[in-house]
Amino acid sequence: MDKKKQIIISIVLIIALFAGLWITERLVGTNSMLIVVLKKAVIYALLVASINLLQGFSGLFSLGEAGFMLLGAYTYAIFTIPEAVKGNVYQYYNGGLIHVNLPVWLALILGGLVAAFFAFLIGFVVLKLKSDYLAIATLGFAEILRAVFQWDALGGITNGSNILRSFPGFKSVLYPFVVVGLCMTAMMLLINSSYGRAYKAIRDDEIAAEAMGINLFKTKLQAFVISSFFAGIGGGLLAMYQLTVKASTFTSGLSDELLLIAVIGGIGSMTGSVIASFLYVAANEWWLRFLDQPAFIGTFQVPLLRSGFRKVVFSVIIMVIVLFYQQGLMGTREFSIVGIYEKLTGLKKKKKVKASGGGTEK
Amino acid sequence: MKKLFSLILICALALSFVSCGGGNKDEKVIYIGVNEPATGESGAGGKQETLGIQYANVVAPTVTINGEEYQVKLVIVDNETDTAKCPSVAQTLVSANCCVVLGAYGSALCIAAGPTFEAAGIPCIGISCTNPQVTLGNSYYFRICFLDTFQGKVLADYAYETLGARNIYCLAELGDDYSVGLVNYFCEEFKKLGGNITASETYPLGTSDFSSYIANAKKFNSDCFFAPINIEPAALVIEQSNAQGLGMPLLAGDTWDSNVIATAATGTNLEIAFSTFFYSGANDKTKEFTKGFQDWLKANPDKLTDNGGNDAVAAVSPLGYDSYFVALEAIKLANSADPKAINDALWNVKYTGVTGEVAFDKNGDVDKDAIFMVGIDTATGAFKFITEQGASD
Amino acid sequence: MSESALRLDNITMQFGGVTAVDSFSMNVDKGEIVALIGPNGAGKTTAFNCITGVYTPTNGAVYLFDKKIVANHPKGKALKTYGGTSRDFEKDIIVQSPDKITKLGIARTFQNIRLFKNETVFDNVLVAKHMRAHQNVVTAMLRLNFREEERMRRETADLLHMQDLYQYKDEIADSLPYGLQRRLEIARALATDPKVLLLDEPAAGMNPNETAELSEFIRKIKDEYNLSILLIEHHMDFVNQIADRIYVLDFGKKIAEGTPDEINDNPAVIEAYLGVDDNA
Amino acid sequence: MKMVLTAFIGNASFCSIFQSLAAFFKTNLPYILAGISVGGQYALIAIGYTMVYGILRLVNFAHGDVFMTAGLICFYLSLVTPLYVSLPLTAAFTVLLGFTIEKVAYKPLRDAPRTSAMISALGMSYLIQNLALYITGGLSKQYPQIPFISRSVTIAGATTKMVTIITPPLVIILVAALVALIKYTKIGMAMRSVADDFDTSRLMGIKIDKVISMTFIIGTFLASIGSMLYFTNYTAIVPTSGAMPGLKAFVAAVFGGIGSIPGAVIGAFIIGICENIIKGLGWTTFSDAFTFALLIMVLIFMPSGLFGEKKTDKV
Repeated sequence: MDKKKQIIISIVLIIALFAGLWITERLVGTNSMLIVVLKKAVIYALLVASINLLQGFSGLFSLGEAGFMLLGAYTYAIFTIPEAVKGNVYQYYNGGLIHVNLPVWLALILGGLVAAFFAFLIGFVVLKLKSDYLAIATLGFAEILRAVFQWDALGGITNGSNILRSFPGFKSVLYPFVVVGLCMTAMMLLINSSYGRAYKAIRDDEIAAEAMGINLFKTKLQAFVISSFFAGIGGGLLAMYQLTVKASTFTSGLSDELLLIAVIGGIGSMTGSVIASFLYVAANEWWLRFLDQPAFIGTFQVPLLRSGFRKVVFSVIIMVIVLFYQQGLMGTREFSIVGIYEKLTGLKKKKKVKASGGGTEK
Repeated sequence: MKKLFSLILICALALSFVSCGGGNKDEKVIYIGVNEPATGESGAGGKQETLGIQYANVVAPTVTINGEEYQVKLVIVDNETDTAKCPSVAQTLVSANCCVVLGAYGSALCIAAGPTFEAAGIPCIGISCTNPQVTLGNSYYFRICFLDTFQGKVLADYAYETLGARNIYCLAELGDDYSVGLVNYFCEEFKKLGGNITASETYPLGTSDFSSYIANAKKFNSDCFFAPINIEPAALVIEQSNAQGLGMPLLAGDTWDSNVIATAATGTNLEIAFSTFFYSGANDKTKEFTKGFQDWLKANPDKLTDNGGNDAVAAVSPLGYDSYFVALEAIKLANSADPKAINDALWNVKYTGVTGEVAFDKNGDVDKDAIFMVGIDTATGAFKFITEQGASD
Repeated sequence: MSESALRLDNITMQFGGVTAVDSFSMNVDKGEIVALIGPNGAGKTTAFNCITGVYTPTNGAVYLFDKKIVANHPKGKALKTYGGTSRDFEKDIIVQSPDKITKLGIARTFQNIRLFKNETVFDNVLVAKHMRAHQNVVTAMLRLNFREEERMRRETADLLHMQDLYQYKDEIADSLPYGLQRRLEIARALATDPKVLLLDEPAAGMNPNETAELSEFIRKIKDEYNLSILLIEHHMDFVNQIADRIYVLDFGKKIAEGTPDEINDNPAVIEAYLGVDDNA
Repeated sequence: MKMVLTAFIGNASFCSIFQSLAAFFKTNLPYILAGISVGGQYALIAIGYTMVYGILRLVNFAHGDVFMTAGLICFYLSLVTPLYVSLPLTAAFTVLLGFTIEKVAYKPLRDAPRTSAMISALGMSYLIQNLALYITGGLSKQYPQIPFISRSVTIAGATTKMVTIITPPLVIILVAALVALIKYTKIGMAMRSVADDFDTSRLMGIKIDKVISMTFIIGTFLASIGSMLYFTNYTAIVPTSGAMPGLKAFVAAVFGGIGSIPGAVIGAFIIGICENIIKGLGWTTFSDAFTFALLIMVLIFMPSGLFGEKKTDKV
């Protein structure tokens, strides 16, 4: 299949996807569970992908995602709350200090930039640390950010520990799909570029990467900043979805959850992240809800089903994946149109998988 | 192994679809959503509030619209006392076709869920959320309890006049609209009366070590400790105040009306007082409710467990009970199951419940002027009625 | 007089109380192949690591075409515990990370092959082109760098053709036989456009036939790419075949230098090195 | 003249420093007491972190949750058995839990990349918390009153529970016993050698699995003792009760130098005291953030902590 054909097919599929979404939304209604799940899942997909960009493609183990989401969400909220309701929202802080209103798209991008800027500062400090120490240090920074955002002295900007609300959200499911689609495209283009190869080189072998002239610190910082930029945008979108923002909800538990979704999808596979996000959100918010409700088959009460059981089932599934299917759903493979096309038409040449080369000694 | 696992997963998913698809379509059913915490910091209170609603549903399981009798079904979703979960809980209720939603227990939970309901055009009736922000600027949120502005004033009066306190230490949960708000209104009123706030501190969610806060209250020579916080941390504050010899009365708001608090306070040497919506011995109507509710609890062991293992009636239960009937009134008045019509009807609802008169003003609030001050007999763990205060003082 | 490509001046590397390399000086002339030999633990790889910036030497300097690229001298606590023989302290301090050294034109291979195991042969070499590409993240993301990308791919393909590796370009590096992995690692080093190539035991684990092929190969690339080569090796046969000159290290100290013939006759070397190693 | 003057000033300032120090102690005694007490409890958790990290290079995120579970086990046991039975049984069940977690969640991943084991630890922590949520129904459980140590006492005007006073000596005794165990017994020797060089020890015929199991057993045993002290002070147990103490104990372990047992203990006491003094100063919002700020400072400026050994990676 040549390149032109690929591009045409991709464009057709994308248009079909959006048309499908538009029709579905008209058919089932904006408030149906399907649309709600799609909205949340697509935002999670972006967040999980941004974690995967770090963890899967650059080998940086960060647990600070929630901190950058917080920055994005707050930036978005602060700059889009209409002047008229600021007095209400900032009830304890005389209507707040910031009286600039930005268009939604600009506020989202600004959220990403603020997150990226903080990532730059934080990365300067922590990126010299190795795997698990890096994870703990980023987790620590996220917690510090959370405390700072709840600080009374910054109340004029952040509304202290109180909730931010009354900012614009999105009505249609198409909005998050377009934004996330653009971000994911950018990320995919990046990881398939020369920079993506440099990230992977660092992930595979830092010393060899350095010997190839790749500056470890600079490249790691770059990956960290870019990932945080998308985390910031994801945070902003999440704010739009939730319609409220509160610092105390951006806990390390949120980062862990997103990381575990990335593991389910396969560390090192962007499409895996997307698929896992959709499955996770749908199961969590919709399909597995019934596990939390006592149920009867005739007069027989199904055992175990009560509040909290869904989460137990979930954590067991996650542990099974972590222990027995470390590759997750996709491993490091990507789901691609070309791949499917070739599989269907049988064009794909058989690739040699790890030939047990004679005389291999290490 | 791999196959087995996938098989189990597929079965689980299939089962879920089957369970979702159940239900008889011929039955006339109307859904009322319940957005309450069943777990987390306010889990105990949320469960008691839900019990009130469930009891009301037992008392009045149907409603008549256009001469047809509709079964009322409750859709109860646990919001885990987590404001981050509220929007998705709200979405769940919205997509379950609820025509009106009851709850939630805490103001923060209502504020977090409010915009979603507003966007979907579904009316909500707040039950024990006392922060003014819940209904302000949201034409779909109503509430049937008094406001913190009022509660704060009553508490300030009580502290100043009855307790004779002049220096008060305040403790609130960081980011909790209820406690932060109530402390704020309380402080305003208390300062107006000429009192002094020695310190107003906040603790982060999930704190279990309150010893420093208690030490701070003592260090600043306070003569009253005001802590209108959630039940779980409140129990810890009581326990640690007792261990550290607090030496001043503990004052709180409506959240403390819970048997968890009563249990924690039993056997301590503390003086505890709080304001609340309901006192079971106030009049015949309340006595009748109390008896009916307690009988129902005793008849259903799992409900009794939800109530904390005994049949003490928390104020939020009768409030929940009232909210259900207010919702039914609105449905009858609207004569429709359409959320929009119910929302329009709610403005005109007049209803007298066990916790007082309900009639909504332009914000969707009620003008309740009765508030009960209740204390705890630390020897027996029983609530004792102190006084009924109104806004008139 | 021929031009010096790489010169080590009094390099001392100390880890705590252990002096791994002691006041080692050497020189590789332009176009020369020089071997560094010595028993296990003599400090050969440490010397490599000092040149390539993995370690900062405790004392001494490294010159690339007479330009000082690494320099250090002990100070403070390091001065007090300094255990090097020569107390000729270098004046400057120049510390550069390995990637900078690579950029300056020193490429290396590793004793235990360090390929990007799960990437294809082509990508392994392509990564090395990243360093010198004219692009930035934004242009790369928007594919505005397509000319650079094209150039990198073309150069990589050319290189693979020249090294007879092109047929394997889509194989996963880890699946190649050992000998090819060695060649690939050298090819990858060549892709960084080096002036000086450092090879750490390139013939390790090879049979005599392969060794002969390898020495052919190394001579070939030296001429084609106009390189100067420093290599560490145990195989004396191989070293005798390929090296113009040999340096011998023992316990971090240089005990001999000279042509292969001179070294083979040197009693000190025979005692220190050949006596203990059965490869000879 | 000048010397006299400086001596005088020095003396005066010394006096005033001493006085203000005394005053500081007097006003802050309740905080310091609380800090010492909670620090001792962190110390007992931190030992589990530091030993596991020393041997497996794994941040055992589930350790804090094991600590919480110990509290829940004690609660449920005390409903059916008297305390003198339920306390030892709690320790036994907690040890069993720790042992099982190692076998189930970490052993299969021994040869996998380090991040896999860490993700497994995160998953395990998630599982334990959710199980606890499910079993408790999401409501807090009131820890049983242990006689004697839950009694209130007054020292120098500050009232506190007996457990506050008992914690430090108990911690010191336990740590001394542990250090003796590691120094003088065969299994202790094996532990040290495994911590020093995992692969070589394996080659030398040390039964790695036994050593690792022992590490988990000791770690969880101490955590269960810690939980008895901790929950006597802070009596409500919720599923997330273990998360913060766990993280703080980990920070203490890093601060003291990971792998060093005395380091972890001293680190834990310092963190406990600092945290409470910060609250006493009115910076309550930042009391948790302080711990993390300390962690980051230590990681950057003192990566080997107070007592840790420096390690260099070999190329």
